[in-house]
Amino acid sequence: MMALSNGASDGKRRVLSPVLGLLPYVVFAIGIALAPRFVGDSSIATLIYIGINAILCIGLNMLMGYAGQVSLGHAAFFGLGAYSSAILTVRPIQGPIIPGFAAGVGLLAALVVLISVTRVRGWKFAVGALALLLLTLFGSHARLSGVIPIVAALAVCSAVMAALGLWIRIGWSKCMYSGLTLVVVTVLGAWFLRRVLAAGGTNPWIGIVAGVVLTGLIAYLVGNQVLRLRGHYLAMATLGFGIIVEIVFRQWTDVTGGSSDGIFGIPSIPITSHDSLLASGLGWLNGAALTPQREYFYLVWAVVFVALVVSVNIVRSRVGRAMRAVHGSEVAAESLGVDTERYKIQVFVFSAVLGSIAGSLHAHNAGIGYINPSEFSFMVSVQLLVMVVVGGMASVWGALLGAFVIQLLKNWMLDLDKAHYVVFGIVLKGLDPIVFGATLILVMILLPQGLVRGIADSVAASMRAATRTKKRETESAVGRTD
Amino acid sequence: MDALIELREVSRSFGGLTAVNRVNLQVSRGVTTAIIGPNGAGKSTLLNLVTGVIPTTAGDIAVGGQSVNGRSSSEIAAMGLARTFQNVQLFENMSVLENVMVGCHSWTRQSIVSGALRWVGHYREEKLIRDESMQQLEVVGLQEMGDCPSGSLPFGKQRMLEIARALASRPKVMMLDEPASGLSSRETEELADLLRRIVANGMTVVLVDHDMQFIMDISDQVVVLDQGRKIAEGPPSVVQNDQQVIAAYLGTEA
Amino acid sequence: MKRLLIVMCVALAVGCIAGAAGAAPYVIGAIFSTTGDNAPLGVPERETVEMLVKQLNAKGGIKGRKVKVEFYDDGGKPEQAVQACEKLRANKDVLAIIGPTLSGPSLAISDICQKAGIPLVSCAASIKIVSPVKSYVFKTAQSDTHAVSKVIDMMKRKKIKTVGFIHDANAFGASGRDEWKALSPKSGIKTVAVESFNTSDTDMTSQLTSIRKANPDAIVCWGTNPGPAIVAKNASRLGLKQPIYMSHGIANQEFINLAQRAAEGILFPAGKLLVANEIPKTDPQRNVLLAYSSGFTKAYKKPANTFGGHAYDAFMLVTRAIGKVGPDRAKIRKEIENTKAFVGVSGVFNFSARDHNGLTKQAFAPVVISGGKWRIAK
Amino acid sequence: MEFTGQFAQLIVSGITSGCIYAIVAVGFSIIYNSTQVINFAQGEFVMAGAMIAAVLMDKTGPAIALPLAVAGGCALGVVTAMFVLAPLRKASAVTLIIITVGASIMYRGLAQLFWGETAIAVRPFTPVIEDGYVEDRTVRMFGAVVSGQELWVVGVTAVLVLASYLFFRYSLVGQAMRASASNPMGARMCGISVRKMILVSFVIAAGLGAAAGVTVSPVFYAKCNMGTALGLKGFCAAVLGGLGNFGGAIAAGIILGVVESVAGGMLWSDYKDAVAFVILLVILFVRPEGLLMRRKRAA
Repeated sequence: MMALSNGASDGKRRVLSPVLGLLPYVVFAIGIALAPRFVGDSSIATLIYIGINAILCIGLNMLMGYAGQVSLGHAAFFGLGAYSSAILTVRPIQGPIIPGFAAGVGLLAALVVLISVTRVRGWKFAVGALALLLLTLFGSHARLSGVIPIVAALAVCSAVMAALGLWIRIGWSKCMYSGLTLVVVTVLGAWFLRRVLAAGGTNPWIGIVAGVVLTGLIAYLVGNQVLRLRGHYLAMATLGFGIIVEIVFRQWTDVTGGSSDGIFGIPSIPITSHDSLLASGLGWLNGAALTPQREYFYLVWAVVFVALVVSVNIVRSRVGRAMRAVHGSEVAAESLGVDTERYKIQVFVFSAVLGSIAGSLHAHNAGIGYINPSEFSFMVSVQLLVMVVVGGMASVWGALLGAFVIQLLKNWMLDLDKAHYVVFGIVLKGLDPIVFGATLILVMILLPQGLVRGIADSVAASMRAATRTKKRETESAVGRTD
Repeated sequence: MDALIELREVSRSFGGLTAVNRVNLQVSRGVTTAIIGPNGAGKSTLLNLVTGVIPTTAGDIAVGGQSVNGRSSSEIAAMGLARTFQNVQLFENMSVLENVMVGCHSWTRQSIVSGALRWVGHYREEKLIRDESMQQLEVVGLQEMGDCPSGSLPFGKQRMLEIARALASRPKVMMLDEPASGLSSRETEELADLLRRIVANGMTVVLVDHDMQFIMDISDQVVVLDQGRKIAEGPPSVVQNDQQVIAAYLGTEA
Repeated sequence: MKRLLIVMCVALAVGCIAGAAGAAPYVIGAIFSTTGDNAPLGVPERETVEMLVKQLNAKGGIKGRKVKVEFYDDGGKPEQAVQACEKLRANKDVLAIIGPTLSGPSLAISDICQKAGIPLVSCAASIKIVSPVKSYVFKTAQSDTHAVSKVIDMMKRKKIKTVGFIHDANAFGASGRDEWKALSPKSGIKTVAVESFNTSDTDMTSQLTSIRKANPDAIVCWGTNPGPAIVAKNASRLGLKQPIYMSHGIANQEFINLAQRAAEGILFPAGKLLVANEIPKTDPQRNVLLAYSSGFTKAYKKPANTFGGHAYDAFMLVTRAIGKVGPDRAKIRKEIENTKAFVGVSGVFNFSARDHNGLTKQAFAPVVISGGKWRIAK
Repeated sequence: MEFTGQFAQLIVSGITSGCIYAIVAVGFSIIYNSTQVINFAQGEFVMAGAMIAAVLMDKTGPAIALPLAVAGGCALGVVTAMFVLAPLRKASAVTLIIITVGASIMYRGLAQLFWGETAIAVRPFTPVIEDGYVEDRTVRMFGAVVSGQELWVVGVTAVLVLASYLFFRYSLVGQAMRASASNPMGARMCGISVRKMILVSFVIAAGLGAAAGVTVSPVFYAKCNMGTALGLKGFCAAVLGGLGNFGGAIAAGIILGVVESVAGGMLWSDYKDAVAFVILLVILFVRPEGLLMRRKRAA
């Protein structure tokens, strides 16, 4: 009888747990669907910002909370996504820059192939990278238009890299692939950019995809070098990377519009044509006419929902456990066959891709459509840090809560500035840095795992204590049979 | 008998100090081998050399017939070599069951994409991992504590969990780094009993320890190290009476 | 106990302060950068509007109805400006919005105000705010085109042929560089070197050395404090003899305090406010400038500056329009668009459907610093 | 002013900023040595010193303003030490980094709240007051013009570096600190309170930073946000010289200052700021233990 009830309770628990497991998502989906009905226009804009920050935080949370890798330059990926989308939709790269830019992206892709296929490192990697760089410089001068020059370039590049592979013994065929990628991506890139220039800008979806690809390439390359570092070195490297990217946004005016005008007039992303079924459906949900901003709200929060589900799935999967093991103890994970470096890079690229998507959504924000280098500065990376830390370092839902709390805090401080209180002769204004700095310190000292984990742990512990005492009572009451 | 672990003229020096000095060693399938020696004899260094945590200065190490040098410790582990640590290295941010599930990593295939999108193979493999892990927990008697955070276990249980986790990676050979240290006599007995059961299931175990009593009645083969050199090798009874070992290790017992 | 403390304090922080219920007065929104790196521009703008509201309400407001201004700070950040603008848009009583101080935030909210039909009178310099023209978006600050063309006029008088250009990397400096690249070739002035410095840079010797290598007839430095003061000090230390022209970004006392002797002889176009007492009686702006600068100095015990002047003009334009056409956003927009010969602090405004800035380079006076004071340059 | 004069001028301004990077780098190394923590707020100590000196200079004159500024910096050091020591039991590297980042932006916000955003001019130590202008003495040295304050910067840097070297080498407290840095457990055994040593290391690093801030602010200005840039550049120097290595930190600081100044002058000035960070990334990828340190034993 004991086994039966035990089995039954397990059975009940097993049937119940998927339903219990899905409950939070259903509630969350309903919340998203009905929110615009009860909320005024100004709060819709705030909710869109919260959504965009939530996507960023979910990505950063996976990197910092689960895999334990600190990044102080995450705003760079946010910026890369935003600028890719903005440039490709509104401000296509001018003619003279296209060959160089395409060759640059080609080089990035070739390097990624070189690393991922041959897993080369140290001076051998430096030699390979140098060879690819020389090929790119040589290639970008030769006008790569027309079939013959392209085929010639393919032959030359793959031959050179194959020879290099043989010489430094890292597998000639693998090296050849990187040579091929260099030429193929350069040619494709140049063709794509010229088409975009001719069309005066593509539709936003292609912009988002291009942003994800570019950010992914850069994240892989940076991650491959950076993630071999530990603790504070890694924080410093990501900080340096973030600052360099912001300086490039600010100074490369021909492409990014620089810091004076940034890029303005970016169109929003329409998800429905006005007479379609979806539009009327959302209109009904919304209770009022479906303004572009509310339509954009549904798009952003749909992406948040997908990001959340994907992240929780990853955390509760084999790779997720491997990442958390890396955070727990890297040497123990290695001893169990977990290739820690590979998973650190995967989670780094995953968080960068989420950052890029958030950047694209920020660029296409309905009714605003404007980006400026100051929105991707070090202070933004710190704000993301605060959101992840407040929400909870190892909890996906915590990242969502962190985005909510910090955005509401910023709005509240906006009102505080409006009120213009004077305390001891000092006008209370510009409190953001103080409040965020104090929050970081307080949370790290009092509640290192953050709000959600702190609450979740205490609830879980009390529940477990309750079930254990209940089980002990049934056992003592029935008397152990085995 | 094919040798699972083979060391040929292996040595390792840190600056001036030679921690391991031209050691030759063979661990054959099914033979429970113990590596003993006074503190600082180079036992742990030897263990770190075999598991690839630190590179060798000279000599060659082979696991399951394949050479090891230049490979990362995760590649070596995937060759079927599991280990535990002197000071327990649990994943404290994860539950007891999850710790063991990480152990199943090397023989499972699901990628980040199949995990994210819950591809068809995902659920099948998750169930496989969960069952294997529960089974290993039952072997060490921790199946009740599956959901508790691993950090909350008492020290003895943590050692057991580490062994269960190592077993979950289906190794050909297991190397235990001072498993008995810090255990009460009852827990040491429980550990010895567990090891006997594991060896009975066909697992080759290598023990690195200095608890003589625990070693002697478990191992088939004993290797004695002193100042990085191998000074004796053979069954426990022979080694126990070897004068050189007594002089170097047991000191003035009389 | 510790966890409870934390959760409570965060909840407290999240509790919003109930917005003051809109009473009968006319409500005008105002967004300025009163914090962050550009506070020296935004703070005088906010103080100016606070002064003007007191003065207006003391005289009984507009036709008996008082005026209330809702001030928001955007900290120089576009996202914060959008949040503030959304709060203002949600309040139906808001008739128009003054500010923001900087080009970035202004560009960020121009679309919102245009779609929501709220007249926006920005105090920022970038020409992109009003070209392409948006019907509801105006600006009172002189455009960089006006400032640059004034500098070019000042240079023509001194027969300067080659120039070394150095600019702050921020929005203000970059906009000046773009206009300079567009306008200087037309008037035969060759730019032999273009250098830039970061806003927080503390040493521009390297940039000035490469300018000296190009050996230009004159040096132009475009930026807001404190960068240009450092450029002046480094230039004088390097012994650069060429005349130095700067932008209207240095038109405040802080520049002279920082540059000290190096400020001597620096020429720059500035709103006539700085040289109010020297401009001839015939100039219509004279008494407006004198009234504003004396009022500001009396109220805040520090000299007025041209940035405050932009906010003065914006406030005046909006309140005059409300006075004429009453509290209707569309009518106010049309009234501002048709404003002709409005004598403001930043210049004499002549708006039209195509020109939502209404200023020409005459809005600037050629100013030179001599003896630590601003003088009209001959 | 032919080519050599220009080059000399670049070197002079490079050395001046280099000295400040060096002192900040030494501050990083002192705290890193004793706590394995990268103190992000190191740059804010420099800002605190500069701002207190600037604010008090007119009211009380240099004789009181300068020591008070250094004392203020040390007080800030103590407060930061409190934050870092608080969670020490369960402190992982991640937690400590986040705490110092939080401290850095909080100090910057407080400085902005109390002392405003405007850049404040600071009187040089040896000013020349002519017809109402407070000017700094200048002297020509191998073709370049060097201001008096810049000489003060180099002088004060040398004194501070020498003092800290002697302190750590010979004074009892200094040796106790080095002991607790290399082996905290061993130090505790000899009765050294490691907590107190960490506190002292923060006070010294903060004092050095504040002194640097006081000395350099007359060369340009004191502003509430000057700390961040200086802190980051100082850190690049600390890594270039090998974290924890004093000699490396000083040499690397000056090298970085000169390279940045020359690269800015000769090559392209738009990316002058990026030079320091590019060097940082290259160093971290190639030799994380820094250029000037012998390769640390791998174990």
